[in-house]
Amino acid sequence: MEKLAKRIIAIVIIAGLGVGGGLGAWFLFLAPGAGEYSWSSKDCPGAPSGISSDQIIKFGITGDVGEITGDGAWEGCYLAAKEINEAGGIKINDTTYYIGVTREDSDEANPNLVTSRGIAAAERLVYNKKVQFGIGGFRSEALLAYQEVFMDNEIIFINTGAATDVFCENVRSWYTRYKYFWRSMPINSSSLGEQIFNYLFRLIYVLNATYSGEIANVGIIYEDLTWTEDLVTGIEYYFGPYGPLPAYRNMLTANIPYDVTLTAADMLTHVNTLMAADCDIVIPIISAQGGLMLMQHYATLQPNFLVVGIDVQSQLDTFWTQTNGDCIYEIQMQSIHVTNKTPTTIPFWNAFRAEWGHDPLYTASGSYDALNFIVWAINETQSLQAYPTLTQKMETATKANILANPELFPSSVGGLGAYWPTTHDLVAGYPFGFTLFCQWQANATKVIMPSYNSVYIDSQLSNIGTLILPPWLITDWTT
Amino acid sequence: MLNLKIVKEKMNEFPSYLKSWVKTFTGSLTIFCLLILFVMPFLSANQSFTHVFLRQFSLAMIFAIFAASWDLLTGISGQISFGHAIFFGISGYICAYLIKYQSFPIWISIIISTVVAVFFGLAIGFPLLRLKGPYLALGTLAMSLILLKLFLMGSLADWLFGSEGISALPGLAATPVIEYFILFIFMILTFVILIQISKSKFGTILKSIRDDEVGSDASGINTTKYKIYAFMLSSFFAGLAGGFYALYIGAVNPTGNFGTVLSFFAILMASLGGLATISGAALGAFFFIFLEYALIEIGVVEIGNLAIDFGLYKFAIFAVILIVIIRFAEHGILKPLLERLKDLWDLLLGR
Amino acid sequence: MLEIKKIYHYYGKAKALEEISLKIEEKALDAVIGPNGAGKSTLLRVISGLEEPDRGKIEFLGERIDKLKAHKITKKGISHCPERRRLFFDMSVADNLKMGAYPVKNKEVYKAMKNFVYELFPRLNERRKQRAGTLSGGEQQMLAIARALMSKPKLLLLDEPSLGLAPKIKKRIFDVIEKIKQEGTTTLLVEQDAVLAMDIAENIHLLEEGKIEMRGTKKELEKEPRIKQVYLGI
Amino acid sequence: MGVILEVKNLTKKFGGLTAVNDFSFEIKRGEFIGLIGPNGAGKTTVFNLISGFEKPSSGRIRFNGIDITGMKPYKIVNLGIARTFQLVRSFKYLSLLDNITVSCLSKRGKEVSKKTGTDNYASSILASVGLIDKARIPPIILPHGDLRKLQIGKAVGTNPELLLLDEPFSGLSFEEQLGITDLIKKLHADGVTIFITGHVLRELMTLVPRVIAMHQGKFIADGPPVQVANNKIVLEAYLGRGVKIA
Repeated sequence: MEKLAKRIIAIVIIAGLGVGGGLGAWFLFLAPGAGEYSWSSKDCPGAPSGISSDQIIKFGITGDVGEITGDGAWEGCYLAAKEINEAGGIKINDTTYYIGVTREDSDEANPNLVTSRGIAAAERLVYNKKVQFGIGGFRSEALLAYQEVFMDNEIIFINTGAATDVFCENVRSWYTRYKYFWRSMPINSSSLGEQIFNYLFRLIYVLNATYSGEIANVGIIYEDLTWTEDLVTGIEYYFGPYGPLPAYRNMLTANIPYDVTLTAADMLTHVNTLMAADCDIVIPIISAQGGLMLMQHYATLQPNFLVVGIDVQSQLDTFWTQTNGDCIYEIQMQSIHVTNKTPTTIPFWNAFRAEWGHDPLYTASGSYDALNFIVWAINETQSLQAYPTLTQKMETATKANILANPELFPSSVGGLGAYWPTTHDLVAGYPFGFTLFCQWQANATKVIMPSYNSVYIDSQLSNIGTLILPPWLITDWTT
Repeated sequence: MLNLKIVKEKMNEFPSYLKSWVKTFTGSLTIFCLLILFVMPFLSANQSFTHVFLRQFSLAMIFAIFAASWDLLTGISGQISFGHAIFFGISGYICAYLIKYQSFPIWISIIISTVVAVFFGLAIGFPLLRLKGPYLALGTLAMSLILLKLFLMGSLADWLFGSEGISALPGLAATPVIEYFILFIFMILTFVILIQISKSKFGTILKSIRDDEVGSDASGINTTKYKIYAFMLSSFFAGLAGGFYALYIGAVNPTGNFGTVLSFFAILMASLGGLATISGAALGAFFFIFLEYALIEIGVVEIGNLAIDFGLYKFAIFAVILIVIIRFAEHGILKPLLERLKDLWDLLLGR
Repeated sequence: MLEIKKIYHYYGKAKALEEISLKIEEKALDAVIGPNGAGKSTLLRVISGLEEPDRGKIEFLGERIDKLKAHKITKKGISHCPERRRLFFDMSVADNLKMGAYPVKNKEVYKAMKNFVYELFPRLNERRKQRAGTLSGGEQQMLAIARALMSKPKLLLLDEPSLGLAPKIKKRIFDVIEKIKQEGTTTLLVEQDAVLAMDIAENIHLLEEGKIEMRGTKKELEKEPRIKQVYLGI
Repeated sequence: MGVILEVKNLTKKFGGLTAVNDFSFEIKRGEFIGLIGPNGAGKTTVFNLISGFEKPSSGRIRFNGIDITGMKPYKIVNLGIARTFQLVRSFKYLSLLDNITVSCLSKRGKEVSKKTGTDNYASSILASVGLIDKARIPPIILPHGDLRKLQIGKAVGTNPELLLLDEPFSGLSFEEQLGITDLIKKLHADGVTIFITGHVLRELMTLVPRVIAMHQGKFIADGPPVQVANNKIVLEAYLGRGVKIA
């Protein structure tokens, strides 16, 4: 009897396992339409409820969930979509459409990159969520792999985070395949270098004029990683013995690469080296914690140099509290700040702060511009067809056309949004894509520095402050 | 090393051996699972299915091959490798280079890159053979880190395609379904070969080296020779997986193909399934890939006012699940799973 | 003082101790001799609680201790100086002695014992700061004995103190053991070197394959041909 | 009966310690010979040197006329010297049959297994050491005595001419010792030269017709057991200096 009961239980369990597993698999994977995402008004911020899936223009955002660059891309797109939807969406051939945004985690900011996760994210967006446009990307290696999914499916993808030249070179060399690829942020690394050097030359010139030639030595301190290489080579060239400008030759007296895992004690040694080399200006090229340590030692030791360069963490408004105000007097570059780069920059800045409670990162402004750029092209052409209609329309956003008729083009927040038609890359240089130089000043305020008209025309920008030198530096330079 | 006559004998008795194997519980279960895997692509013409889920199956199969190759070296032969990404990555790079810059056909590239991986197995196995246990593990780890750095930075990086690697490779096949079947066939081949090796006299010798190297030496076995064979065989299959992975992704880059995390994937998958079982590696790989995928897929779950983002904490949750499994099944899930199923089956048959 | 009653101990199937009975009087120096593998070390391990006997009783000062854990037995006053001198090789001589005095809580006692030990082994006093691992074989043996003495034991168990030492040094160690005995510490010595052991011990127990084959004083045993047979098999 | 093993002036130093000191002896083919000495005399070191697990500091070892000094262990096994270890070693996750199979796959083992088939050869050895009914189980659950038998089986699998047995009786019960004794006697009867160490002498001294004694690495005596046991130096080595025992 007992045996029979056990047998019945076994039959039930096995049948349950089989049927349950089969049905589960059926519903999850195999049923018609299974695994497909159903779009609704909850994906369209600011849109009225109850809109149908057909009324949604679907944007997919790739990036790392829970990490600043990926979140930035999402926040920018979300804000852009919300603004458009709240304004009533867009009309294409008398039908109203709303903007839908969705994101997938590509885990690309992970130092231990697992490329297949980026691919899976892109595939989910394209096949599962059936997006019509893609925005995002941050890590070059990851994006190089998963951009192919978008290209395969002829979906316009706008990169808002990876600076490598390869992407846009692809467009030039294999247009038939890569014509759907665009970059709205950041400006490419060679243009970036150009802007930094221009600024440094002018700054040194101006300081030397004021303090009778006190600036004689510069030093660089940088993370020993691939992305810093070109910039360092440039600095070594311009301030080295064979520089093209005689006035700046032989100025480089300290050249400090460091491993990103350095400790505060290591940084102290480096700062002492910089002081011993008698540097007057120190150029950091830093993306990680190093900047924080540098500024902490700077505030304590009060060395006789000024810090001017790239410090990614210092772009965030949280840097002041992180360093407890030690970052004061640091000058670093960032893409966007509260200024009239374009007429929409300040409204965007305020709207973003109102929506998310913090300052936008460069990926946020880039993706905001990217979404608006696509929506502009859709609106202009009254079409959703990527090629040739939309692509051709987007390719008219050239430097010359925008300067001639700025009112015909979308107003982007990071600079006048012009693109090279052959590479689909962002045009760099005032007033298109340019970098701002900002200084941390008393009471956690961050002020835009005059570039002495070398990178941007100072008189054209609002919120330009004055350079404030640390008191100990003024004493040193005037005596 | 290989006795041809014995191989021939085995070949002759193969059909009957196969017949009796199919009748065993493990045999029929294996055939059942393979059948499911075989019919899967035909069950749905849904685009989302083929491009998203089937591709995950393909990924799992690549990692199954990779994890099984690790299991041969570490589980069967006892040579602990923490740097298996060496073979995986080098093969991927060679494959990508041949296809992209030498216009070699895909299959020739895969064969050449696998052979190169075997040479790397030889080149790395040889100097590291004097190291044992944790020191060998550290040695292989160091080797993989050196290779990663070599490809990533310094003046060599320009020559070795730098941090961006090689991209825009053609896929393994025109459609995900064909890709799936190619990988399916190669996975079965790999597992048949590796399981046969582990059951052969050769496998017995490898296991004896794992259990007691001195004792194996005292039994008259040239342990050095066999350890090198193990390294070469393992790197062959790791290289095969590496080549497939490069084509699956469509790009290679230092972190994505040499990263230590890949070595740990192999270790985790193989140990999750069950060390020294070979087939455990497949179970582990499928389990691993789909658990990770499910956590990402579930995304945000809202319970009342509380929103738990599984996507955000996926790796923490993932780690906890793995720890719990390893805590309760320290020899992997394969054996306990088979035993439970067998118990159930026996009950059903009234035994 | 210590009474062992019919102790049995097995390793798997193999018998290590069989019906061992022993009685040690206060302030006595007893020796257990026998060839290697006879079970001498096992006997000491069973007394000091490192292994639990399978059968039998051990009484120390009238108290049963055969079920107690090793650290509790140490507290009762039995100190075991193990075979092959298990020292803390990376610690200094002085620190090794401190470790030996671990069960002693009284500072005065500790100081007194330290002085006593250094007096006993002036050599160790000289090398106080040296690492134990750098000492010579004889010195290490001295340190091992000294360490065992630090806890001011009532009963000292010495396991093969002469193992691997040159004859001259052996002699020196045994002189010290005699001195310890004269100071009033009860000692149970396990030793393979029958001649040396018989020279200093009052009662000698001959062990063969886990059994006590014979016992007596030096005079009684000296003429026995059995000893040779036990040692050499013939 | 020719000389099978010739050891000349063998010396092994570990740092400052001389474990084997200018040690010489010969073994004839087919002999049954013991190596005795008190604990720490250097018996195991002598075995390690002969079987190649340690390299001598100086001196020569010849086997069948071939100089095997400093050769790798597996090569020495392939020439015909097999050994067992004082602490039992086994492949703990392999079945007993596979434990033996590994030896049968060595060069000399294969010469036999080629004719009979590896599995047959391995099972015949397993049967001869009396473990055939446990062929499929792994050694971890085996009692100590069976492990000693397995060890001997593993050594026999390599088809040796000379068998070195290091303390084959230690840790065994009386009955188990008897079993091993029988096994060794049988092997000797089959023509294997046997060289055996032990510090528990009761079994050993009655088993072998000839013993070599060593103390602190040095050779001290050679001859029939009774003669060696009455040697004054041997007695002193075991019982201590100045022994007066009759």
